[in-house]
Amino acid sequence: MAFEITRPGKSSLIVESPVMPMAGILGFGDVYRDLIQYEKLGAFVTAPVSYTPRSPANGQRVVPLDAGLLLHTGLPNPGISKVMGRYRSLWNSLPMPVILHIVATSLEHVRKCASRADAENAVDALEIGLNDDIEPDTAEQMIAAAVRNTEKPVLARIPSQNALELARAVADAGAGAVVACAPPRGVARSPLSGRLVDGRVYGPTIKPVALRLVNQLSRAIDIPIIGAGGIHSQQDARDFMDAGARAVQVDTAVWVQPKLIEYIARDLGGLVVTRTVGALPDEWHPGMGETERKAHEQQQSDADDDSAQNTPR
Amino acid sequence: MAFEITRPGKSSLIVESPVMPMAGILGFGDVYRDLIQYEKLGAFVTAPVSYTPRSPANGQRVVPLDAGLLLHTGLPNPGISKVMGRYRSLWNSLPMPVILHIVATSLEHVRKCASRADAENAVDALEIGLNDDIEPDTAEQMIAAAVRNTEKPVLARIPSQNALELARAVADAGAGAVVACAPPRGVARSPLSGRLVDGRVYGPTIKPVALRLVNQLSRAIDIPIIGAGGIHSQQDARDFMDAGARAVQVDTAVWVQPKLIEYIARDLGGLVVTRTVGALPDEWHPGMGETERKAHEQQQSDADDDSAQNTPR
Amino acid sequence: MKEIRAIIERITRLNEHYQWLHLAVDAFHADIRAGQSLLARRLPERWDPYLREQWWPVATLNQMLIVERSGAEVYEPGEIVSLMGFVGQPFRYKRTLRNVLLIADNTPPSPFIMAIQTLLANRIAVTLVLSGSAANYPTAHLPPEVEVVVADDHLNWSNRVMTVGWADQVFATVAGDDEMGRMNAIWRIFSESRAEVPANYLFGVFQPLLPCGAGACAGCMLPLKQGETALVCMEGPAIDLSTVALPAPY
Amino acid sequence: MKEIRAIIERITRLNEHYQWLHLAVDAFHADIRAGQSLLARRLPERWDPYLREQWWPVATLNQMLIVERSGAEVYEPGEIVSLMGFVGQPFRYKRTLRNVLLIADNTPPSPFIMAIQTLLANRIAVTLVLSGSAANYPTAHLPPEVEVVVADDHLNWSNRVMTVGWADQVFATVAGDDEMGRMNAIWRIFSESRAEVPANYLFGVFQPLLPCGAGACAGCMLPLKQGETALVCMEGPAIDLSTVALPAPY
Ligand SMILES: Cc1cc2nc3c(=O)[nH]c(=O)nc-3n(C[C@H](O)[C@H](O)[C@H](O)COP(=O)(O)OP(=O)(O)OC[C@H]3O[C@@H](n4cnc5c(N)ncnc54)[C@H](O)[C@@H]3O)c2cc1C
Ligand SMILES: Cc1cc2nc3c(=O)[nH]c(=O)nc-3n(C[C@H](O)[C@H](O)[C@H](O)COP(=O)(O)OP(=O)(O)OC[C@H]3O[C@@H](n4cnc5c(N)ncnc54)[C@H](O)[C@@H]3O)c2cc1C
Ligand SMILES: Cc1cc2nc3c(=O)[nH]c(=O)nc-3n(C[C@H](O)[C@H](O)[C@H](O)COP(=O)(O)O)c2cc1C
Ligand SMILES: Cc1cc2nc3c(=O)[nH]c(=O)nc-3n(C[C@H](O)[C@H](O)[C@H](O)COP(=O)(O)O)c2cc1C
Ligand code: FES
Ligand code: FES
Repeated sequence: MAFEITRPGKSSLIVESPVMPMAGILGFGDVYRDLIQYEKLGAFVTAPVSYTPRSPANGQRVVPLDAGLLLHTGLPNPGISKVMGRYRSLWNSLPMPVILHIVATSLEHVRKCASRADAENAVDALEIGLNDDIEPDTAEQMIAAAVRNTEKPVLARIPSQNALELARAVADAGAGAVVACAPPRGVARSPLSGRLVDGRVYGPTIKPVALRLVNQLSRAIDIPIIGAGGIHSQQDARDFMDAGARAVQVDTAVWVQPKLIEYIARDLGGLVVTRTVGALPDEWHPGMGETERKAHEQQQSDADDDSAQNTPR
Repeated sequence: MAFEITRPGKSSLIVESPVMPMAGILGFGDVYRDLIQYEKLGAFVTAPVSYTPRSPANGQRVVPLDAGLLLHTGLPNPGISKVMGRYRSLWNSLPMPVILHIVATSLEHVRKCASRADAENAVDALEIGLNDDIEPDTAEQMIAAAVRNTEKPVLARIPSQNALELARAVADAGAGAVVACAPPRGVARSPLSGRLVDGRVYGPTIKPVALRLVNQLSRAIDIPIIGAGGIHSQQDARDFMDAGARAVQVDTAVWVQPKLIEYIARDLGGLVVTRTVGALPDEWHPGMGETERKAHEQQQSDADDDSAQNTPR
Repeated sequence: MKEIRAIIERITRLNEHYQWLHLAVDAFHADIRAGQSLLARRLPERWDPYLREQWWPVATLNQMLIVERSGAEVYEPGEIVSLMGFVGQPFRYKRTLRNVLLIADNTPPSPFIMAIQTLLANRIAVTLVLSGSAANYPTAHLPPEVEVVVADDHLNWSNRVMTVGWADQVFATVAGDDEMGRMNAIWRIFSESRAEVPANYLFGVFQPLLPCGAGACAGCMLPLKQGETALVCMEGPAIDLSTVALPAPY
Repeated sequence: MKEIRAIIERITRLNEHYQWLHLAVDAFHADIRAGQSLLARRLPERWDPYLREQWWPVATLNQMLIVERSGAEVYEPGEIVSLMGFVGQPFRYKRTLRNVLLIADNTPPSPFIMAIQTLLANRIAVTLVLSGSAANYPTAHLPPEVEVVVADDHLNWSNRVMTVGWADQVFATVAGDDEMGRMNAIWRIFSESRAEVPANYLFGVFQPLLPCGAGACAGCMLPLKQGETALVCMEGPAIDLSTVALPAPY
């Protein structure tokens, strides 16, 4: 199947399954390779990259919550040049589009990152991660700067705070799609250090709020929306599609249940619907023993070869 | 102990413990009377009241979430006149201040509710519940309208969306305190009907976001902040105080663990700190058998009588 | 309403679908009457699951309260649970009651089990209709005087017209997937076989999720006719169906 | 990294503080080596608790993997768990290793138990220091060749200077309340009794929370000297303390 997940045009982004990891969830594409059939994912979103290197945040960064976690990393990364050097060939080898996530630290940096990424064949689209307290004006400028400096589609990831205004601003600025929303920021007390720390909140309970915003946005703007935030089941993903999303990003559920993203991708990619009989036993027996799984994977990769030839990429 | 929880002035609100239920959690004061020692609560916040009667929402209203729930009621109530008629004498008999929660349906209604409440001895303060998508201008007008029509302190309960701007607006309008924040709105699929429904999201995972906002607001505005959202333990309540709140509201945790609000009230009210030895065994053995509890209550109400005489009310 | 901690002293399995938990409780809890329930939460505390569960008593015995639970749930003797209650009002029977009909439509008849004992002791004839999935309810432990009728998924059973005509009072509980729709179906059965369904005759025994159990949250609010409402946790679980605003019949 | 479902076949209690779970696993899992761990999640699925737990293998036996857990947790034979792994690198020993010192400071020595077997088989002398709460670790099941030393809360033990001087390589694991601070305290003990702490000599065995276990989340990132970083889940758990940016000594 083919899903167009950015606004139509010469550089729109078409995927086989409308399912991808949220930025950072699968690192730079070198994570869980033996655990998830990457080929089933519609697109790969990279870990966040900034123009200059960033070092990690100090202090406690992981706080377990009831049915969730708070995570604060400071978005450490070696900067766009080093990242491209290290991962260019890996991304070229991936069978699906690669979306480079760029941290919108400053207008200047966004512009430079966009030009840099524009020259890279390994990158198919950009996702600009906008800060939580960003003003709509600034957001518009950031996205406009990216759009002016690349031919590739530019996705804008917005926070849930002030989502409606921000979505309108980035749509006006020429974003190809809106990713809604970034996980919310919060403050929690670290059980280890006993101190209050802030970070992003993840878990199934953030989903209802994101789902509501996606539904609101889908009525308010006319570029595609990629739904994100707390997806923890196939049904959660379908709920986002029902609420008006064109595609979804799966976040920390992948760390708890890695296979889940593959099942969601197959489900929304139409594989489950078109082949209910026998073809995907691991859908119903997730995590069965290695031996069994290998056998089925063999069967399946045989079966998948056909469909792969009909796909747009 | 005495805590001034609204801006100083001739009509500021002083409470013995900075702990109260969120609007609706204990109904109109007739709920859990045998289960919670109401006297320990710093204030009582009523269920939401509108000027005209409101009937309940249609369709499924309760959706269990992982570590939480989504609830949609439509704020049914018989309107302010009937509510006063029914509950005036009950509220008069309560030993702590009563805060009447008014749903800000329209400017006209807020004005009328405020005048109405101003004439009621049973009401010590008003809390105006602002809608989720309200503009700062409208919020300012609503609060100004309430303030102009009553001598009593006016608290403004704001949503988490756009909290900073709204807090500034209501502070400018003369609010005595800001209640931050109302539980966020979300959409979830009802497991019974299979439909998507929207409502408010409750549970421990909403706390980090509310806590972060309270911390932000406490640096940005100079009227007291009453922290609310997902408090599920004494430590959660203390976290809000640490983050800059002057008092807290406890929400749905009360339905799961009714005694919790009493323990929090005793804790933040200073009782636990001043009487660690033996005086409050049920703090350490919550929910012990009735017989035992009764005996301790007796002991305690004897003990409490002294302190009650020294309190400002 | 009170909250206590109770210990699971003993577990009896009725069959693979149902089990009884014998709970050691305060003396007070032996006062619970048929129709009333408890809101339970297993300890140690976690916040998932969040809402308390509605537990139906089936009998009291000395200081023990017996509740009926699905056989699929795993309990262990010695486990501690927190119980809040009582929720709701006891069933109210007509003074002239002779024959009572209890209907469980695709849901276990747990709310009725405690009532049966009392009804029989008062020489009232009891018919229990188990429809659809309720048919997996084991009846060997019920007193032999109870007439058990098994109905199909659509509430058909042989002699339905007779049973319906014969009953002086009816209590019906239904699956939660579409509580109002199913109650409506029950209403139609009775309105089809009687000229008019009188007041205080046909009661729906409602089992919505109960966030607060005490009238605070409005989560269990039931629309009645003429714009009135009822809180199931306060006035229920049995509500006279002739007063309820049931969905329009299809 | 792989994910499998394993069954708890048997549970052995060491004492009231510790138990061993015998897990039936794929043949592959017998390859796990000391230093590596598994990220476990108990089934059926709930989202609370959320993060997987780090489980330390203590031995492999035929198709069985044995892990060590706190005795306070309740497990049942027949329970199914999901395991992800392997996480981290096997411990790397010096070629010239003769005497190894293992330190568990206020945390169980679980990461070391599997290593002990191999070390002894290679005729390496093993000293295990249990400090503070680690002293509740039962040692009866350890091979008699292991020299067990009990230290106080502040890592004092008799003959500390001698033990320290005698070791060719040291591995230390510490309680999570202040992992960096405690590692620093260990560092100080060794730097006080030696002119210089050489590279590849003193290793911290870090146990941060591991959200992803595979280098994606940066949650386990450790600051090294010169602004470098290490991911404990990828390069750890044992990291040469001479490369770590420990907090300044007080
Ligand atoms: C709501 C809140 C209240 C706090 N109150 C106190 C306090 O009363 N006393 C105290 O010593 N420390 C306080 N802190 C700081 C906290 O306890 C940790 O010390 C801090 O988060 C870790 O700092 P770091 O430099 O190690 O990490 P970093 O990664 O550098 O900082 C983590 C994040 O916390 C933010 N931060 C740091 N201090 C605060 C603060 N006071 N309020 C809000 N954000 C902050 C930083 O900007 C950064 O975004 C508070 C933190 C928060 C979030
Ligand atoms: C995100 C979302 C998507 C939906 N998609 C569909 C759909 O595709 N087809 C369909 O038949 N029904 C849809 N609905 C409606 C939903 O399934 C229920 O039918 C509805 O919420 C219950 O309506 P009610 O009149 O019984 O209750 P009410 O209490 O009157 O309504 C409940 C709340 O849901 C809101 N609502 C009603 N319909 C929608 C809607 N379409 N989108 C957002 N909010 C709504 C109402 O404004 C109200 O706030 C959707 C609801 C939501 C929240
Ligand atoms: C645009 C932008 C987005 C960010 N998003 C995240 C994020 O998703 N996760 C995170 O841990 N830190 C994120 N950060 C970094 C933190 O907010 C913070 O700036 C960083 O951790 C350093 O903290 P401090 O400078 O306040 O100490 C982001 C920063 C910027 C500028
Ligand atoms: C100011 C204001 C605040 C509201 N807050 C709540 C609330 O906290 N909980 C709730 O269930 N409904 C709340 N409502 C009501 C719903 O948002 C909604 O208006 C009501 O359920 C009727 O839904 P409908 O008119 O969209 O069908 C509020 C309404 C207003 C005007
Ligand atoms: S359950 Fe809350 S009002 Fe009935
Ligand atoms: S645990 Fe996620 S990077 Fe190490």
